[in-house]
Amino acid sequence: MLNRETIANLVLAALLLAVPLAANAFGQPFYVTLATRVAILALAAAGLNLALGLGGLVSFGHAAFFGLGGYAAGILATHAFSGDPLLFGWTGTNQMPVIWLVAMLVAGLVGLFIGLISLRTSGVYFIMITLAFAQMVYYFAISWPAYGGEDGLSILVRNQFPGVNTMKPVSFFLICYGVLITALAFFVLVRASRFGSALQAARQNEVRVATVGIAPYRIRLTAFAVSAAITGLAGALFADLNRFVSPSMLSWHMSGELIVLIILGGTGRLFGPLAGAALFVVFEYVLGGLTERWQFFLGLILLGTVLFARGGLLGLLAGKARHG
Amino acid sequence: MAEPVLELSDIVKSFGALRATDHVSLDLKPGEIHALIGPNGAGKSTLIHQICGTLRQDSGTIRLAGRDIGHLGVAERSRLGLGRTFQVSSLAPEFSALRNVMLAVQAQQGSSFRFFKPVMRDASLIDRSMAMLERVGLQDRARIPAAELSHGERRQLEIAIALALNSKAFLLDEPMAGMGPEGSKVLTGFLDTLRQEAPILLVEHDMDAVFALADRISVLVYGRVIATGTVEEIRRDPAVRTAYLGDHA
Amino acid sequence: MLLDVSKIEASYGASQALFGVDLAVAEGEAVALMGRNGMGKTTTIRAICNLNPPRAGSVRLGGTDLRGKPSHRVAKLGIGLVPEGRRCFPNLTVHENLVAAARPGAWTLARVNDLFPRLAERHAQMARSLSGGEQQMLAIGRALMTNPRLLILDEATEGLAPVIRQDIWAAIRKLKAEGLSILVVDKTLSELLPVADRCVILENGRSAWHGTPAELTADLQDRYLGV
Amino acid sequence: MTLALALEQLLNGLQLGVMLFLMAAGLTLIFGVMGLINLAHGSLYMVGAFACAAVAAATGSFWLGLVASLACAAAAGAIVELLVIRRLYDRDHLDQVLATFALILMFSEGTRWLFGSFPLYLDIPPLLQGAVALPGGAQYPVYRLAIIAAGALVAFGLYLLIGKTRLGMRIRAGESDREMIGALGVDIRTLYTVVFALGAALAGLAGAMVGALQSVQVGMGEPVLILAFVVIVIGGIGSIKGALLGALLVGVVDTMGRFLLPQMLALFVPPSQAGLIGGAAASMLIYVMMAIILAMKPRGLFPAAHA
Amino acid sequence: EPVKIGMITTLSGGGAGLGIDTRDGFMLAIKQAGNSEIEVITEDDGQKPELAVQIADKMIQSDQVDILTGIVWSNLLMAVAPSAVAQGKFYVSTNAAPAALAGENCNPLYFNAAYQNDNLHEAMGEYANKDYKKMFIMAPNYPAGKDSLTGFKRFYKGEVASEVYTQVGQTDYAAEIAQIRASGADGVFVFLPGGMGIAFMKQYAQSGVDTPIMGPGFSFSQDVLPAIGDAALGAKASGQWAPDFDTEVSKKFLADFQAEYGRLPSIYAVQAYDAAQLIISAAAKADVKDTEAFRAELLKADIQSPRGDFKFNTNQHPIQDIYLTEVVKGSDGVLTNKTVEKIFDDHEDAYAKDCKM
Ligand SMILES: Nc1ncnc2c1ncn2[C@@H]1O[C@H](COP(=O)(O)OP(=O)(O)OP(=O)(O)O)[C@@H](O)[C@H]1O
Ligand SMILES: Nc1ncnc2c1ncn2[C@@H]1O[C@H](COP(=O)(O)OP(=O)(O)OP(=O)(O)O)[C@@H](O)[C@H]1O
Ligand SMILES: [Mg+2]
Ligand SMILES: [Mg+2]
Repeated sequence: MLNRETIANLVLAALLLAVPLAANAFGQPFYVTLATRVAILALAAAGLNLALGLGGLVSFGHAAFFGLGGYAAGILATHAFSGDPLLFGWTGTNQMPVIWLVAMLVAGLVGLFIGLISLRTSGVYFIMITLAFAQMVYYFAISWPAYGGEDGLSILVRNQFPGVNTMKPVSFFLICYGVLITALAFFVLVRASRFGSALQAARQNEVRVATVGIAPYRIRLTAFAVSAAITGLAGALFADLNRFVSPSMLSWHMSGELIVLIILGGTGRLFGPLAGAALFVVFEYVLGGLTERWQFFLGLILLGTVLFARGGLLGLLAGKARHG
Repeated sequence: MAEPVLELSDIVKSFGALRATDHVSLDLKPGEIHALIGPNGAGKSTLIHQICGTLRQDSGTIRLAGRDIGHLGVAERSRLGLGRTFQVSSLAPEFSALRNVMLAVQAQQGSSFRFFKPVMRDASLIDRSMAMLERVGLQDRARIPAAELSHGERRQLEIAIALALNSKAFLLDEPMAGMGPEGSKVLTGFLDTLRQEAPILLVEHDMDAVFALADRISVLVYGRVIATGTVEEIRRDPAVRTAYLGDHA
Repeated sequence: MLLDVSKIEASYGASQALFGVDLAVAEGEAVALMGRNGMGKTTTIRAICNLNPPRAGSVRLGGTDLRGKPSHRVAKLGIGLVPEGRRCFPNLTVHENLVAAARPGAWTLARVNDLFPRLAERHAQMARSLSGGEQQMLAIGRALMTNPRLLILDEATEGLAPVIRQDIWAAIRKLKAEGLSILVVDKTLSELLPVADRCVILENGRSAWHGTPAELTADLQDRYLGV
Repeated sequence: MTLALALEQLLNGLQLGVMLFLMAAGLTLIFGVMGLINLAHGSLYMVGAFACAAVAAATGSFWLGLVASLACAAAAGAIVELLVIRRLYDRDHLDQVLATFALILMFSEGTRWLFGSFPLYLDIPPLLQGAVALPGGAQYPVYRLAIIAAGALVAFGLYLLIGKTRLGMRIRAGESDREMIGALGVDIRTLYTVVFALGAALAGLAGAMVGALQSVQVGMGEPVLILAFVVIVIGGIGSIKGALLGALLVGVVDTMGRFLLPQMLALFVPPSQAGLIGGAAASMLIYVMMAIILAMKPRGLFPAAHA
Repeated sequence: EPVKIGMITTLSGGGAGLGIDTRDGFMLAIKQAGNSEIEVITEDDGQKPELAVQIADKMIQSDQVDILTGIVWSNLLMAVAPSAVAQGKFYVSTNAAPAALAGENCNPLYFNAAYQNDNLHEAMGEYANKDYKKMFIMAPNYPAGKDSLTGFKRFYKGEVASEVYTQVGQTDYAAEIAQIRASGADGVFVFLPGGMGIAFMKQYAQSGVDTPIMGPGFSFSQDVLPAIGDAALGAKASGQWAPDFDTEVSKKFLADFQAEYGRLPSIYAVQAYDAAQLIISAAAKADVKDTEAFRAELLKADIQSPRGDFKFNTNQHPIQDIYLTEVVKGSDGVLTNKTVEKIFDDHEDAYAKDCKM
């Protein structure tokens, strides 16, 4: 049985696939790039959505994971390019799968560490302590000269994926799309699972969860680390999209933008991040081309969305969320 | 005499200058309902909190089935078999009644670190949870979110959750509160049978229920147990009458 | 009639909870609102106070139509509410809870403290750490501090010790004697009925019966309340 | 390094702290007490600075500018509350985040629309120009002393308002249960509009006062926003005392860190390296401090009235 | 063949002033050329590297531009330029000039019409040698800041009293000012662009410390001077151009810019103006699609710059004169930079020797 939300989701997924393929066929590669951007931002936000949407953990520091993923990709690729050894004589790599693994590992581990401390707090304090950690990483990246500091780090040639020419925008898009869909599938499974149940219940009522015998801290910590890893993966892809990494990926604006994407699309919804990312990127692109004052109108549209479309775009399309 | 399931000795808890529980010792024997009564603010809920671990006692020991649990966290204690209800209902509001119970069943069955099997297709979870809802008479309301249940229904749901935990001992903080006369009657009957499963420490201001159910009663006043005894002994105790019962005896 | 409720309907989102409730409270009268769990007592009260504005029907207080008036106006017109579940302001002290609600009139801090000495003892404590019963007293005291013409008590004795309950019922009797009108929901019939002048029973969101306590026979009690 | 210099830096730190408090004061009210996450706080700060600069330029009087900054920021706050915020109290905090994020974009771009892209000129009034000699010989700018006075005054005023008045109690009551305070006969909607406008006015005041020491330009509110949140959270949300002490702590730690870290490192590495690494470490310092404080006291240093 | 130019610059947010001057200076030259064969598309990067990359992608893939230009900030340039030249497009920089693109990694398609980032700092180091024995030097803690102090020290032979790196975006400088007072330095060199510089100068003026201040030209450029106000009076700076240049070309440029936009141009406007002139002059003689030929024409730098002599070094960065300027109040009460003396004649940057093209 298909409910309205499922239909909206399928349409969104199909659109994200169809539009760039059509654009490519009509010789408009830029729209492919734009769609790739949507897919990657959606992936980053989907990572955050696991913590924020399901677990109610409003992390204002996910840019740290996004940026770490990006830097993992950038640093590995730079070393692969120059041949300078990185660690234990390893000279990095330009193979995407390895890079992804490293990016997820790095982001996940850092997420584990940050979560370990941050999850002692809750509510607004959690928002701020995650921000604090992200700011530390940010300032470190700005002033650490080895990999470009504030100027960032260029990846001269896009990294490779076995059997695919990643320099072709469509190929790279398809890779990103595949990763996004995999992540969303993972999200569906987790949400419906025992783990997801406990995580969502902990958001609604922490004491209740503890009194049935589930320690919320461990559940949340796991969710936070997994969420960080997914956002880190998105960061690695983003680095490859732009062929460039810089501390601005780590800035609090980025963290804020990820949150905005989720709310815009519909908090806790499977396709919320995708809907939000698509909307945001399209607004930014269309308005940016129309007027120099585009930020004003972007603000106006976002404001309209919060005030009049409760539950974000998907709330508008598919009505109130249901929890079995 | 059977070993007590739950045994408190010399529990002390202060909030600043206030002694909320003052050297409280009591126990809970298999098969019994032990009622804890006392004026408002006497420290009953504070004691329950200490047993469950949401508050840590300043001194004294708490044993469950012979094991010292005084230093464990809330979740661990409940896994060891403490089932409780709250004085003010505490549920996952967005979840349906069923999923609220399923959470307890899942915790009871073991690890929550299972990432892939959907709970709503997990018969072992659903069947047992439905059975619990049936026992408290909420089966028709299984799909309603907890936030939309009426006050009384929420109390029933809390009990269903405590049941699902397969507890060794129940701690019920004012389960009758908010129940209509009919509900109270049903619940009284229900608790009467529940004691076969595990003994109950019952905090309650509804004296009709207490007198009908309790095997033993302890009276807590200003954090201190001033009397313990059978229903008749307590009813007759003049100190209890002035401190708590008034003409209700 | 001080309060005159006629044919109100109300819903939560899409699900309707009230399908036509009639109810009246005269000046100086105590009316008991009864019914099983989930029959709509609280919803009726919320509709009267415009916390859950009724979709249809009318609510009048002393001749003034309350429909469309924001809840603070309703309160100022003279309704004091002791809500279900107490709802004290957890982040305020006992004293502040009382003062925040105060409006000039016969009820002052001193009188409330006389009524509930326990509150006076705990006046500087945060409401969130009060015991359940203490919170209930605070909720009643707070409503009195607004000096209402009509006091609405939704399960106001829930969780109180028998002695305190007796005190509260005594206080309610006294308030009534002073001319305050009272609408009260309570589960303990043995205590409620002696105080009430009239009873209204709800069933499935409709007023199903009304009359005096004397008319409320054991049969009727069994039928509507399950006693 | 002499003792006099260390003392002067300590004073600088305290002064920065008071300045931070002044910037955070409005946020303490709106976020700490009303419980509303207002990302647009920095924008109101900017509005105050621009209003002051524009009016001071037109009339030649800083003081008229100051009045204008209060008035404009309060008006902007009231309008924003009436049109937007009012609809969001009973929503998720997240909706407030999105809405006020949108407001930042609109305020920034709107201000640029009105005033152009270049920083405006705003100078200290003649009365407060120059420096006075401190005991011990150091010189200290008069205007910074004025900021300390203003900050202390605002802190004291807020403390009284929130902690001691019935208005303050009602505001706090509204934060925990809007419906209930309404049902008790308090017109919480109007009250909140007023409080929001007051918070905005304080932001505007800070913008004007601090703007005279800094650059009045679009985007000036954003670093302030983050710092103000840091200050409030370290101190403990909802507590004026906490916000003030949090601000002082941040001020002192930041100043002393910028000053001492490079010097300490210079004992181990060459001076230019020490400057670099020390500078980097100093910029992370307040965040490190915040993380440590929250890890140890998860509700800040002075949790406002919690069990 | 028409030439399509994509201009990516900062038109919104805090740094918009620089981008607007860049755009206006550039468009002034385009307008004066009256060449219908040259088409310029302008977009706002909001000072965000990611957005700049997205726009560059769009301009290259969708609009098929031949030349990119306009970026103000080094970090945005590093995000865009290397990948643009890798895709065979020209990049002509109007301002940002990081060392990373001037030395080993120079590129035949990358031109810089402004300077090399270190130049103005080097000039101040050279100037400080004359009168100052002990300098206090300060810059924000990011690559441009480090390059700045490195550039200064490359030429300064005296003693460095203290080398301080401040936080990027810092707004309060009381602690640094106290250090200046305590350091016993007889001169202060600061590189604090934009709002940071405004804040520092205002606070410095109130502090009662009177050690002379100097810095690179953009610290006291026309975009920030009005906001600093009298606090800037007497400050020394280095620049390739100042509004009081007594040459025909400069005077005409100044008059034209003021007539067109009603304000004084900043150095960014001049640099962009020259970048546009370079492109126009090359387009007149070569087809932009013929990369080799177009590059050769660009390299000739056959333009009349308001700055005076202008030629390209082997790394395609300018060789130019650098002057000392001082902030003064003009007769109309407006603050402006007055040229004092020439510091460097035909100055070359330090990286050109590493560039192998
Ligand atoms: N965190 C706290 N700080 C200060 N006092 C507290 C705190 N928690 C509880 N108290 C006080 O301790 C006493 C015991 O409270 P408790 O909730 O245990 O009472 P109770 O016996 O459950 O009462 P009731 O029957 O009314 O629920 C009360 O006076 C209460 O105000
Ligand atoms: N917030 C809500 N959302 C949706 N439905 C609700 C909500 N609150 C109550 N209901 C429903 O409205 C009906 C009437 O509820 P109400 O709370 O008025 O009953 P009541 O008579 O006060 O019951 P009780 O004695 O248990 O307090 C019930 O069926 C209940 O499930
Ligand atoms: Mg209790
Ligand atoms: Mg009810």
